[in-house]
Amino acid sequence: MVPLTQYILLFGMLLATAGLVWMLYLIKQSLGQTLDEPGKDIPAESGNLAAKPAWLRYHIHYYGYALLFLAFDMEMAFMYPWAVVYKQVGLLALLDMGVFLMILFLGLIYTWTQLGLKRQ
Amino acid sequence: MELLIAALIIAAILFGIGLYGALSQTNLVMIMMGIELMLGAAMINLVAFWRYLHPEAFSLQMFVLIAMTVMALEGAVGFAMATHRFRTSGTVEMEESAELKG
Amino acid sequence: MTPLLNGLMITLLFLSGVYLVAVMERWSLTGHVIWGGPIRSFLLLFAREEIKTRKHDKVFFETAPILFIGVILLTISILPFGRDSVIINLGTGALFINAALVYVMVALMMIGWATNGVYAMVGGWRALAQLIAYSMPVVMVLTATVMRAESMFLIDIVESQQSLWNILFQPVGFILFYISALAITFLPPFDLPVAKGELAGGVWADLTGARKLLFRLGRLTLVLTLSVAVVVLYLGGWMGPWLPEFVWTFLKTLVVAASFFAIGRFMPRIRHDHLLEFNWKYGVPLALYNIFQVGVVLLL
Amino acid sequence: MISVQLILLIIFGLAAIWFGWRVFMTSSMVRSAFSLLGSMVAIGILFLVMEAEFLGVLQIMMMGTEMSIMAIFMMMFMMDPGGLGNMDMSHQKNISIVAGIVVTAFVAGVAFTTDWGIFADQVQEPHEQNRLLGMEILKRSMMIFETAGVTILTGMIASIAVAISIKNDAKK
Amino acid sequence: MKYGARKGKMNFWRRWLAKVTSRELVIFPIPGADLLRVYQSEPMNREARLAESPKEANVLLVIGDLSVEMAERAATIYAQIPRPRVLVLAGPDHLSPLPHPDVHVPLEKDFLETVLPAARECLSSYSWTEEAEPFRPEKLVKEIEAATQEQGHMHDHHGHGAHEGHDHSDHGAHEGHDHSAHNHSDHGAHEGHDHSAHNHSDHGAHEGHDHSAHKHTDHGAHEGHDHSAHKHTDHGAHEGHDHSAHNHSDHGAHEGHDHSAHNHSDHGAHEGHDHSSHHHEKTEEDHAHLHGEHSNGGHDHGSGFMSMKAMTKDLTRSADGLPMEWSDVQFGPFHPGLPGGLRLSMKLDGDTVVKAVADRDQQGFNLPASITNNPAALPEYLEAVNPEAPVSYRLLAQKALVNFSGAVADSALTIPEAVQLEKERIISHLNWLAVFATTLGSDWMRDQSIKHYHRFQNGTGNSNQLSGFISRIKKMPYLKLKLSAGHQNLEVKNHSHSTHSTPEHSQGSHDHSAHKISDHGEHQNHEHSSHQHGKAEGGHTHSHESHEHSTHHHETHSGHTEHKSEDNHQGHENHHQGHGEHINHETHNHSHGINEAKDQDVVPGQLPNETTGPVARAAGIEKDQRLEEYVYEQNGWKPSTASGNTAWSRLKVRLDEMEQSLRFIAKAGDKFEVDPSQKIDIPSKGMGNGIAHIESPRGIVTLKFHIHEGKLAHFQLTTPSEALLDVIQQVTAKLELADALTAVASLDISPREIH
Repeated sequence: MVPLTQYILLFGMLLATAGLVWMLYLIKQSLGQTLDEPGKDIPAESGNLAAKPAWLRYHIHYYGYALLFLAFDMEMAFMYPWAVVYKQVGLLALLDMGVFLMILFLGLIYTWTQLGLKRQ
Repeated sequence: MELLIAALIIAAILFGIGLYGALSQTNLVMIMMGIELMLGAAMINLVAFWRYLHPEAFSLQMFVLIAMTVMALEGAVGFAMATHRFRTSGTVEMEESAELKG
Repeated sequence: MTPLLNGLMITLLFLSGVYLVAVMERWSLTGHVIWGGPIRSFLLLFAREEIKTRKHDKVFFETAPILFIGVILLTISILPFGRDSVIINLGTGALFINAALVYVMVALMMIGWATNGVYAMVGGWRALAQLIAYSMPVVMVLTATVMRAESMFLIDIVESQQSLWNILFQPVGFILFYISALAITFLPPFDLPVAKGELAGGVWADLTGARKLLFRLGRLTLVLTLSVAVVVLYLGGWMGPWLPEFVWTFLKTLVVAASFFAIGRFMPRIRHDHLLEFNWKYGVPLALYNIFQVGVVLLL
Repeated sequence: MISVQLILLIIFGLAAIWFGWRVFMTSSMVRSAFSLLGSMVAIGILFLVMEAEFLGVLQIMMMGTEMSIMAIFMMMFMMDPGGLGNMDMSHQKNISIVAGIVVTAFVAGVAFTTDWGIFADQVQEPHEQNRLLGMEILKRSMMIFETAGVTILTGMIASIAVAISIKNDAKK
Repeated sequence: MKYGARKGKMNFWRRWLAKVTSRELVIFPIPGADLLRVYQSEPMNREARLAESPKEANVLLVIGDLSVEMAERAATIYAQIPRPRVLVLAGPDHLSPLPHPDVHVPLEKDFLETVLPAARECLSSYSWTEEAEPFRPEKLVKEIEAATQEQGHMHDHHGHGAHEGHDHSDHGAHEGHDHSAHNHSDHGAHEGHDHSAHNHSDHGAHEGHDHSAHKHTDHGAHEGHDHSAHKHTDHGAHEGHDHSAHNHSDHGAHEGHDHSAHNHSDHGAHEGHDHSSHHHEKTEEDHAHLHGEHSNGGHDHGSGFMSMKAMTKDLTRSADGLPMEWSDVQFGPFHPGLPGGLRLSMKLDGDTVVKAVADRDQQGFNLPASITNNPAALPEYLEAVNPEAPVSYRLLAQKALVNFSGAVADSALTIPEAVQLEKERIISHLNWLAVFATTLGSDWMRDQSIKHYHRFQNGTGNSNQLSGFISRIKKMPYLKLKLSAGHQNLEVKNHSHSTHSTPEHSQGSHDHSAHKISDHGEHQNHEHSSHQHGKAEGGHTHSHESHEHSTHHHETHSGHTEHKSEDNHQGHENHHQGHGEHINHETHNHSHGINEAKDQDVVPGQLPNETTGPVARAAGIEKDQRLEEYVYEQNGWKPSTASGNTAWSRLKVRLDEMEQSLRFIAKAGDKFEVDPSQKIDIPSKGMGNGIAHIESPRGIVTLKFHIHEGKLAHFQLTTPSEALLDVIQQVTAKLELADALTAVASLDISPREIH
């Protein structure tokens, strides 16, 4: 199967899913509309009337991890092709990737020492 | 041939949008979004060149990987700067920080 | 065997698998095994009213359920049930699993934001914490399996376990992947985004009717998908004596899924800062060690 | 095949452009972050259309996390992240628009006028590409790859050193 | 089903759907699953299950009678349940504002048996009807309207940030007015203009207005949001009340002080609140001064550009130095992870708890006339109002009556009573464990504890299986690590506790607040202090009747002391009324005032003195009423304590206590026959006091009353849960949300005990 056909197939599946979901909604229409009542559309906050929208400035306490992740994430961009040819190349590949990973690992250690790996 | 042209045009438009964003936004994070769009456009160009001109030259794909790395690092450092600025001056607006100095 | 029959078989197995997973889930929640339960609860959700919360983000509210269930279906469509019974045999299958499953958490974040309730929003941002926590180890241990198979074709990865299953060849990798799989499916003890006792349902707290139904179905499918992934990557996929390939994949999958739910039933919920901490302080180094070990063994 | 490719290219190109435009048009911060995600995913699909499978999948995967993280930083640093009171936070609009259009026109002109030479219509299978890319990494551009490693390390150290507050360390 | 059905007529497909889905009942119990369990005799059967959020449920089950506020919240829940839905009332036949119930059953054992089929019938036959009508109680409608116009307010302020200067000026104009309820609205409006894009302040604006609107109409108005100003007065008033009841009126005043100090130190960020405090007590020149500084503030971002610095400069710095807004989130009263009816209002910084306050409903504990006229009926009454610990309360009342009538020499526990108590302890702890396991998210633990709970309730409990279960919990992986959160922030608490004893420590509480506020926190402190006095006054004026209560109490106390002559009771009595006075330190060995005096830095130092029961013992405080009882002494009984004061230690102490009780029962044998209603004759004339202490499962319950001419003149019931409410803030501060909820659930607070 030509790669392009595969991608078209995958994308088609997404569209098909959307279509099915849409049909589900359509069938659900046959059960009648939602009766609108005061308070029904307000998010459940265990009995309290949460009148305000919840969209406030939100303090994320794990941004240390997030920053580290952004940088660390790139490592596998190089790792997958490397892994494919690993056996073929042999020891050289091991050394290369060893150096590379050690370099990245230093970054992890540094973050650790800087208390980046905890709730801020 | 028209494939390559199409890809380049798309990349050009994206680059233009990114530039507009980077210039017009007053907010550090939004500016970074503009920059990321521009980088994306550049990557489209690279892939297009690889695909339609030199399919055998994988240094081009390597180049795309590097571009992606740059994008991620730009993200990391940019967010870090935003955090720092927000902690010190309570804002990530570029203009206000300018008026802070003055 | 004709491809048509193949497709039919896969579909049937898939559907029955989802149903069995639903029964298991009910067991893990209430301790009862009710064979008719899933049908009833799905119909119940279907018969309820659709409630859209006030000031909700319409775009996300509509797209998130579709994205959620869509990416899960994509993932399971590239997983091989048998040597020649895989819907789409992707050249970068091993990577594609990750790429698709990232969007599970993205969908959770979107819906958590969209409903504009506090509990849901906290759950959504917890989902991101979970994503940041597990994705690094997952990626690395997958690399190790690719190293052994010299290819990203999932079929090749299964074939590479002809001599010895990966669970024995790289046990560390298996453990990491298994835990991360639990985290991806946000089953207990990793059900942080939908925590019942803490957030009263979290990102799902404000969903009713069809959208809730979609998320529930998608979650069940997700559990099945991850079980198949564990089987394919570490338990030698379809390999096994006497029985046809489908059956082996299916049985192994059910066992893995059951183990997922069992663990969830007997463990307290993990704290999300602990999850992050453990994954980065122990998970990542262990994954590195795993790669190194596999590399050395492969060179010998 | 070519025609199909062209159609897909145009469709997803337009998608990428539209999402990219939405990024700066919405007042809800999270929306703009996720629009950027949409644009990046569209770019990844463009890679797939151009049969660079590894790059495409990689792009889709990376951007998923990166843009979500962007969303949380938006949540932290923007006032009114929900965009309920729609305020506009941009300046020097006209200059920027002009600059954008000019650059676009220039690059497009270059694209049209240049003679791109011979046009390749065949590429290797995806798995073959992966192998070749791996070889590239390990052979010719090995130094580039290691340098990338060092760069990433620098990036990590820089971002952590800047972001984690010293006051915080002192207290804990 | 007028308010519960979906609109439309039954066709075949709908009828089928209704019939199938009616077999699946998802119950949302109000006030909570723990109270529901009390009325069940076996675990929930397989066709009904409990909902985690109202959007998931299709049966709303109200157990017993509810207070006004609770009923309104229940109505909110009912409105949020998607149709088709069934409303079941167990007990009262009507609860406004809830509509007329679809199913109504008397509140008795196993009422669920009758409810389930009825609800199923309703759903299967009336899921769709033509006469379905929207359910719109005017209370709900009013609040929602208020909220929506608040939104409008917010919008036009986003539009143009330029006219802040103007707002300040007319805020200045406002200041000439009198400082009455009108002042609230003024302060609110001013706040709203001050940080225009600042959701909190807009909230403030809304509340101010809303309060001034609702205050005179109905007093249920200020539930649903916490307006700082009300909170202070309420707190001041309530604390004053509380502690004057301990016949230490000035001490009560101090309480009032440092509590308002607390609230302020947390609110210190939003200057608006401080202004409101000025409106209350400050004089004109302060106004002028403040007005000046504010017009400056108006000027420097009067540039028409929406300045974000202006937003963030007033925000508090979090631990990592980021200026963040705090969101007000409510947990409870109907939260699956908390004891039913307990309402926590939290201030969250992201997902970290800045401040958690459990609100007590203010209506107090008033006996019906039938009881006051006939004190002999007290045991049955108390038994009925506390369904979770009936035995303790019945015994308590009986002991007190015996003590009053002086018929028996001493009112010590007999062995059968002790066995009953221990059984109840096991049952209550198991019920708590079920709630706690829900919070933890371990379904197995929850189901097991429910199973054992029902067995022991029915008297068919198997002690070996229970101890096996307990040991498995202790060995559960990761549990200890998860529950040991909260060690890191102990030292913060020591000031705020020590303010209980001496006035000058209020300074201490200030520094404690100052490091929470940002740089300009210090100059606010003075305003705080001057402010608190005003608040304390408010507290006094609010608690007049409580003063005469306390005077009453003085004489009862004296009368009691000549009436009874045993020393340990005397010492204990002191220890329990006037904490902070020093007699009890000598007389009473087990008073943890000693431990506290000895080592300030250890964990017990931060628990308020009134804390008793497992929570106190989990902090290493060996404080247990059973030590006074001869029955326990004789078979060498020692209270089981743990150190650490974390959720884990509380869990461990309760588990140990269950095993202890099992052993006690096994030793004493439970072949006894006690009639629950032993009649105590009350002399129709003459006056005197009755007092009794019982170690209930949650801690020491104290009952004091004064009987005059055969009538109950003064009645005071001190329950452990009331003391535990003050612990909440200390065990949750600075914790992550999940840990905070776990900690609160581990306290085992029973809202039925809070008056």
